[in-house]
Amino acid sequence: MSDDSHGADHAPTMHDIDKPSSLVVVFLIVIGLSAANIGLSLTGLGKLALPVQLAIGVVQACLVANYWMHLRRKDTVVTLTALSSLFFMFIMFVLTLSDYLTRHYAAM
Amino acid sequence: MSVISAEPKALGPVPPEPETPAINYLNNNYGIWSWLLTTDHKRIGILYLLSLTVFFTVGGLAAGMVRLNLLSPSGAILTEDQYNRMFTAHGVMMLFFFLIPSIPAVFGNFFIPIMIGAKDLAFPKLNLASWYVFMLGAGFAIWAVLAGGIDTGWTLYPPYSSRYSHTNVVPGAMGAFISGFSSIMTGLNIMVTIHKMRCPGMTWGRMPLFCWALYATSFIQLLGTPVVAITLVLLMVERTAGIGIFDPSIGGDPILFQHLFWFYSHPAVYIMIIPGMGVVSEVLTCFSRKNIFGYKAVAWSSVGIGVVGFLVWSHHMFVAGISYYSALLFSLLTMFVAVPSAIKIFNWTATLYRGSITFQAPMLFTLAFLVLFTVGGVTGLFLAVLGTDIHLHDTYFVVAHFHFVMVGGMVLAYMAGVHYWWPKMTGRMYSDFWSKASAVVIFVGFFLTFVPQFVVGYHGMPRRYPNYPAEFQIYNILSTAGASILGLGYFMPSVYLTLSLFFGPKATANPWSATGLEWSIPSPPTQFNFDHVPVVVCGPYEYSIGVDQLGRTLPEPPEDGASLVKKETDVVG
Amino acid sequence: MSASTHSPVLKHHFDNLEQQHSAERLGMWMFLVTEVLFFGGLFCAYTAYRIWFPHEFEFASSKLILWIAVLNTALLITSSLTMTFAIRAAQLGQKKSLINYLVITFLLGAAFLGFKAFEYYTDYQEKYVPGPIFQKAYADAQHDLTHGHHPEHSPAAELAEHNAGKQPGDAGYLSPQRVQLFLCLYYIMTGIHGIHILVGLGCIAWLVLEAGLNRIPRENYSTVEVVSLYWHLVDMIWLFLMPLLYLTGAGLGKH
Amino acid sequence: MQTLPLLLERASTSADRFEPLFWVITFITAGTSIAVFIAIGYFCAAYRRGAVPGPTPRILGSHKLELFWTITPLIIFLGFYAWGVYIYDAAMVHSAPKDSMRVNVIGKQWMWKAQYEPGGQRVIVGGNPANMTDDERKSIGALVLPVNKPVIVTFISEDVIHDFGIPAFRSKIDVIPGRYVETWYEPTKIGEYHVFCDQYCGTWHSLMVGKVRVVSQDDFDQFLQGLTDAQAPGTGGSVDGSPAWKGQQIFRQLQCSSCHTNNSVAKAPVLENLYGQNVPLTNGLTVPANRDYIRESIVNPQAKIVQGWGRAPDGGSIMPNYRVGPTTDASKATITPEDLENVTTYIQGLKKGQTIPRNEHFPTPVNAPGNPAQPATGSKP
Ligand code: HEA
Ligand code: HEA
Ligand code: HEC
Ligand code: CUA
Ligand SMILES: [Cu+2]
Repeated sequence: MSDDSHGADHAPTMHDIDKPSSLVVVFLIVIGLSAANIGLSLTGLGKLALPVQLAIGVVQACLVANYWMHLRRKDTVVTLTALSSLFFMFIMFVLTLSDYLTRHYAAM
Repeated sequence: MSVISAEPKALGPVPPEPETPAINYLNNNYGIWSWLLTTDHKRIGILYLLSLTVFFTVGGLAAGMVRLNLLSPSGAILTEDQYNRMFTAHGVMMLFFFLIPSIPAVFGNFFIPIMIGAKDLAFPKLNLASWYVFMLGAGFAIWAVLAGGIDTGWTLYPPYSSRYSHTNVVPGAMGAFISGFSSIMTGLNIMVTIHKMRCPGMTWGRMPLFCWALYATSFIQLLGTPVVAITLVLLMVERTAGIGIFDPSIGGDPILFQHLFWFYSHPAVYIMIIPGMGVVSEVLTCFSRKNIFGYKAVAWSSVGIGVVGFLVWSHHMFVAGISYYSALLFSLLTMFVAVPSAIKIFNWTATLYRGSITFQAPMLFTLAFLVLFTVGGVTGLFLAVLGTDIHLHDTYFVVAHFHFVMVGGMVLAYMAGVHYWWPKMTGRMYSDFWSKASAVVIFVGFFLTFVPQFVVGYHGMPRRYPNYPAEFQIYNILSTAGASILGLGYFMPSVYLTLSLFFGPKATANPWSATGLEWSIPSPPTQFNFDHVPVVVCGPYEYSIGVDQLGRTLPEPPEDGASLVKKETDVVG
Repeated sequence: MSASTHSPVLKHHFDNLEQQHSAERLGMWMFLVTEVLFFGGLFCAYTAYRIWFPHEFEFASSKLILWIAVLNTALLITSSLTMTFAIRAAQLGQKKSLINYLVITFLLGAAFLGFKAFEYYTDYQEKYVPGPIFQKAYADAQHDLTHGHHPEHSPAAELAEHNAGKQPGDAGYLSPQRVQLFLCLYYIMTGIHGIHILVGLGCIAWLVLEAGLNRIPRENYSTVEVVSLYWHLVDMIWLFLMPLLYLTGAGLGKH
Repeated sequence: MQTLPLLLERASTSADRFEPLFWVITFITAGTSIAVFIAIGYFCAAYRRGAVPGPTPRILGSHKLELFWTITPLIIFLGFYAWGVYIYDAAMVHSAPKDSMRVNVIGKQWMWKAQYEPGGQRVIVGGNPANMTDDERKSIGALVLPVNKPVIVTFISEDVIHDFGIPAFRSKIDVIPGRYVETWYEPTKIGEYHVFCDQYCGTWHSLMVGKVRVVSQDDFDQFLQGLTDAQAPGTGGSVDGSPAWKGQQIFRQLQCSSCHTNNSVAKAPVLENLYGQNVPLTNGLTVPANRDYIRESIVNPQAKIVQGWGRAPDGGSIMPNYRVGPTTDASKATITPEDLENVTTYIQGLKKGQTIPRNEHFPTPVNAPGNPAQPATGSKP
C-alpha cells in the first residue's frame, strides 16, 4: 500500500460528511463576495479595479476549493496537485508578462 | 574519495526459474476485438508499439524525401511546395505521433505497473481511450497530409498558418490537439498509478529510475499539454472564423502564439528525453552490474528538468522580437536547465566505473545515447547563449542540435528499451549479432547524417530551404549519404525483431539478470502480472550484492556474445 | 484489507475501496490541473492585451450585458451549493434526495446556458460580434455621423460617436480593432466555458441515471464527488471570467 | 563543386564579437565532452566483463563529486551566459551610435525591399523574381552598405513573419507584420554576402534570399547618386530614387530624350560616356566635360557649342535654354535647381548604350513641357 493515501476516503464516516450549515455559510459568503465585487466595480475603482477584482476572485476560489472541493481534508498529494496548477499558472504569467511589460510596443 | 561501498553479503541460492505459464497476456484470448477492446496495460502498450512503428516509418520516409531533395542546390526531386509539405509532415509525424508517445506510451504503459508491483494502471479504460484518441488524432494528421498536406512547419506560426497558408492547417492542428489529450490521459494515468498503487515496500526511494523519469514526464504532459491545446484552438478559430487574437491587423500580437506554443513545446522536448534517460539508467546499471551512482541525484534531476524546463521557453524566440530584458532572463534560466542533464551524464559515466560491463545491443544503444546526447546537449548551449543564437537561430545548426538530442538521444534510448524489454514483452530472444550490428550502423549513419549539418549551420544555411547556395552542396550530399545508412540501420531491427517472434529462442524470465520486478515474473507476463502481491525489500540496483528487488539472488548474468544465445537455447532445450 | 474488498464497486486491480477512491479523486484533481492550465493560456492572453490596451478593454466590456452575467453568477454558485448537497445525500445513502439535488443542479446549469444563449443572441442583434459585422456597423455609423445623421444605436455606433473628430493616436481615441480583440477573447472564453458547462451537464445527467439505477451505493459516493469537483472548477473559472469580462468596464466613466 | 572555407567570413563588428565566443564555447564543450567520452571508453575497456575478477563494488555515489559536477558546469554555463549577454547587448539597436545611417527594409512574400534615408533610394535586396512586378525586377540589386559605418535598419513585414539574416554579419532578426523592429550593423569588410530569410514564410521561403554588398565610402556615395548600376555591373539602370534616377525621369519629362537619342536620326549629340571627356567646340577650343560644363550646356547651350552641332540658322545650338527658375511658367522651358543637379548627375553616370529611348515609345510623360499638369520637379519617391 502506498504511503500517501491515508486521506480517509472509504465508506464515508461522519467526519467526511459536510454539515449543511457550513455549506450554506460558505455559499452566503461566496455570493456576498460576488455582490461586493459587482458593487465595487459599479463605483468605478479606476486603477485598483483589476487587483481588487482578482483578489475577491481568489478568496472565492479558495473558499470553494477548501470547503466544497474538500481540500480541507488534507490529502497532501491532492493539495500539492492543486497548488501545482497555481504555481505553473504563476510561472506562465510572470514569464510571459516579463516580455509584455518590458517590450517597447510600437502601436499599429 | 567518499565513495560509499560495502562488501557483498552472503547470498542465498538462485530462485528457480518461474514456470512459464501456458496462458499469458498474449494468448489468454484471441481475436481482433480482444485487442481492440482490451484494458490490459500490456496489450495497450503493444498497440502503441505497433502504431508508433507505422508512424515512425511514415515520418522516416518523409525525412528520406527531404534528404533526397537536398542532394542538389536547386532541389533534386521535389517542388518547393512539395518540400515544404514534406518537412512539415516529417516533423509533425515524428514529434506528435512518434517521439512524444514513444517511451511513455509503449514502455510506460507496459512496465510502470509491473515495476511498481501493480496489476494494472489506475484507470485501464482511460488507458484504452488514450490509444483511441491517439489514433483519432493520427487519423486527422494523416488525412491532412494525404489531402494535400500542411506547409507550415511543425511550429505553425501565425499569421502564416492562420491566414496565408493554403493548406490543411486545421485538420493538422486538430490532429495535434486531439493527440494531446491522449498524452494527457497517459500522463495522468501514470502519475496516479505511481502515487497510489505501489506495492508494499516500494517506497519512492526504491522505485526504479525509469519510474521517476516517467513520473517527471507525466508531470510535464499534464501541465504543458493543455496550454498547447488552447493555443491550437485559438489558431483554429482564427483560421476558420478569420478573426482572432494573434491577428496583427486588429492589434493582436503574433508573438503571443509563440509564447503559448513554446510554453508547451519546450517542456515537450523534455517529454521527449526524460523517458529515454530513464531507460538509460535501467540498462546501464544492468549491463555494468553496478548500483547507479547517486540514485537521488539522478532521480531528482529528472524532476528538476521537468520543473525548470517550464521556465525557459522563450529561448526559441531570442530574435523573434521579444523584449530585451525578457531575453536576458530566459537565457539565464536556460543555463540552469542544462545542469541537471550534466549531472546525469556524469553520474552515468561514474556508474560504469569498476563495473563488469558487457556489450549486448541494449548496452550498445545506451552507450551511443551517452555520446550523442552529450553532443546534442552541449550544442543546445550554443543556442541558449544569446550572443551565439543570434547567428545560429533557424539554421541547420538547430536542426543538427535537435536531431542529436531527439534521434541520437531519445530514439536510441527507445531502441535500447526495445532491445532490453523485447524478451519480456514477447518471450523471445532476437539475434545477438544482428542487433549489435544495427546499433553500430545506426551510430555511424547518425554521425554522418548530422555532423555535416553543424558545419552548414555554422555557415548560415537556413532551415526549411528546399534549395540553397551551391557552396553548401557537398555537406548536404554527405548528410544524405549518412541518412541512407541510418535508414538501413533502422530497417535491420524491423527484420530481425520480426524474425525473432517466429524463430527466436524462448527467453527466460530474467535473461539479463536484472533486478526490477518485471524480471521476477515469467516472460511474457500473465494477464494480472503477479500471482501474489510482491513485497519489495530493497532498492532497484543491487547488482553488486546480486539480489533483485524481492531480495532474491540474481541468476548468473549472461556472457557477452555467442554464449548468450547458447545459454538461451540450453534453457529451451 | 477490510470487508470492502468484496464490494461490487471495487475494481479488480485495486486492493481496496480506499485506494480506489483516492486514486479517482487524485485523477480528477490532476485533470482539473490540466483544465486550469487550459484556461490559464486564455487568461494569460487576456492579461497581456488588457495591459496593453486598457481603455479599449474597458469600453468593450461596458457594452456587455451586465444583468445577465450577474444572474448567471448567482445561478452557478447556487448550483455548486446544490451539488455539494448531492454529495452529502450520496454519502448518507439517500437516493431520493441525491436525485433531487442533482436535478436541481442540472436545471440551474441549464438555466445558465439558456441565459448565455440569450445574451449571445442579443449581442448578435446589436452587431456586437468581432469581424466584418462589427466593422461594417462601425463604418456605417461613421458614415452617418459625417453626414450629420443619427446612426442606428449599437455599441459600434457608440464607439464611432466617441471617436468622432479624433484621429488614431489622439488622446481618448479608442481603436475599433482592439475593441474587436476584446470581443474575440470574450467569445472564445465564454464559449469554451459554455462547452465545459455542457459537458458538466452531461455528467450530471449520467449521475442521475446511475443513481436512478441504484448504481451509486453509499460506499461509492466518490463518483458523485468526482463530478462535483469538475463542476466546482467550472464554477470557479466563471468567478474569474465574470469580473474580467463584465466588470472591467462596469464603472466606466465613474472615475 | 564549390566548397566552404573553414571559417565563415567575418564582415561586421558583430561577427568579430561572435567568433571568439563561438569558438570558446566549442573548445570548452568539446573538451569536456571528449573527456567524458574518454572516460566512458576507458571504463568500458578496463571494466569489461572478466577483466577484473570478483563482484563489482557497491558504490552508491558521492555527494562531494556530485556537488563538484553540479557547480562546475553551472559556473561555466554562467560564464557563457555573461559573455553572450555582452554580445547580444552590443547587437541590439540601443547600442548603435546615434548618428548611424538609416535604412528601412520591408519584407513581404517573397522579397526584401530596402529604402535609404533620407535620400529615398530604393533597391530590391532580393527575392523570388516571379513574385515581382516588372519594375521591381529591374531593380533587384543588393543592400549596399558603406564599410566601417554603422547603419540602423528598421524592418517591417507586409504579411507574415520573415527573418532578415546575414550570416557574414552574424545577425538575424525576425521581421514582423504590424510592428517595427530594428537592428544595426557595422560592416568591416568589403565584399558581397548572403542575405537569407530565416523564418519560414511559405512556398518561396528559400528564394527570399538576396545580397548585401559592402563597399568603400566612395563607391557607396556613387551608389547613392545612382552612378553605379542597381543590378550587377554593366546591366544598366540607376538605383531607384537616386539623383541619377530622378535625373533620368527629368530627362524624359523635359523631352531631352527627343533630341538626345543614340541613333542615327538624333538631333543632338549622344551624351553617353560624355562625362570626363574632352569636348571640341565650334570655337576651336576643347573643354573637359565636368559637372560645370554639363550644367552650363543645359542652362545656356549657346555658350559652348559642340563642334558639328552649330545647326541653328544662326549657327548656334538648336537646344532650348533651360533657365533655372520657378517651373510654373509652362511656355518657357525652365528647370528647378534640384532637377538641374539630378539631370546633371544622370548625364554624369550615363554609360554606353544606356540612353533611354525616345518618348514616342512611351506614353507622354506627365509634367513634360506642354503638359503642365504639375510642376516639373521630377517624381517624389
Ligand atoms: C529531446 C529534445 C531536446 C532536448 C533534450 C533539448 C535540450 C536542450 N536544448 Fe533544444 N531543441 C529541441 C529539442 C531538444 N533540446 C528542438 C526540437 C528544437 C527546435 C525546435 C524548432 O524550432 O523546430 C530545439 C531548439 C533549441 C533552442 C532554440 C534554437 C533556435 O531556434 O534558435 C535552444 C536555445 O536555447 C535550445 C537549447 C537547449 C538546451 C540548453 C538544452 C539542454 O537541456 C541540454 C542539456 C544537456 C547538456 C548540456 C549535455 C550534457 C552536459 C554535459 C556532458 C556537461 C559537460 C559540459 C560542459 C561543462 C560545458 N534548443
Ligand atoms: C522524432 C523526431 C525526429 C526524427 C526521428 C527525425 C529523423 C530524421 N530527420 Fe528530422 N526533423 C524533426 C524530427 C525528427 N527527425 C523535426 C521536428 C524537424 C523540424 C520540422 C520543421 O522544420 O517543422 C525535422 C527536420 C528535419 C530536417 C530539416 C528540414 C528542413 O528544415 O528543411 C532534415 C534534413 O535533413 C531532417 C532529416 C532527418 C533524417 C535524415 C532523419 C533520420 O533519422 C530518419 C531515419 C529513418 C528512416 C529513413 C525511416 C525508418 C526506416 C525504417 C523503419 C525501415 C523500414 C522502412 C521501409 C521498409 C519502407 N529532419
Ligand atoms: C531641340 C533639341 C534639343 C533639346 C530638347 C535638348 N538639347 Fe541638349 N543639345 C542639343 C544640341 C543640338 C546640342 C549640341 C549643341 C550644343 O552644344 O549646344 C546639345 C548639347 C547638349 C549638351 C552638351 C553635349 C556635349 O556633347 O558636349 C548637353 C549636356 C545637353 N545638350 C543636355 C541637354 C538636356 C539635359 C536637355 C533637357 C533638359 C537637352 N539637352 C535638351 C539639342 C537639344
Ligand atoms: Cu520570408 Cu522566409
Ligand atoms: Cu527549447
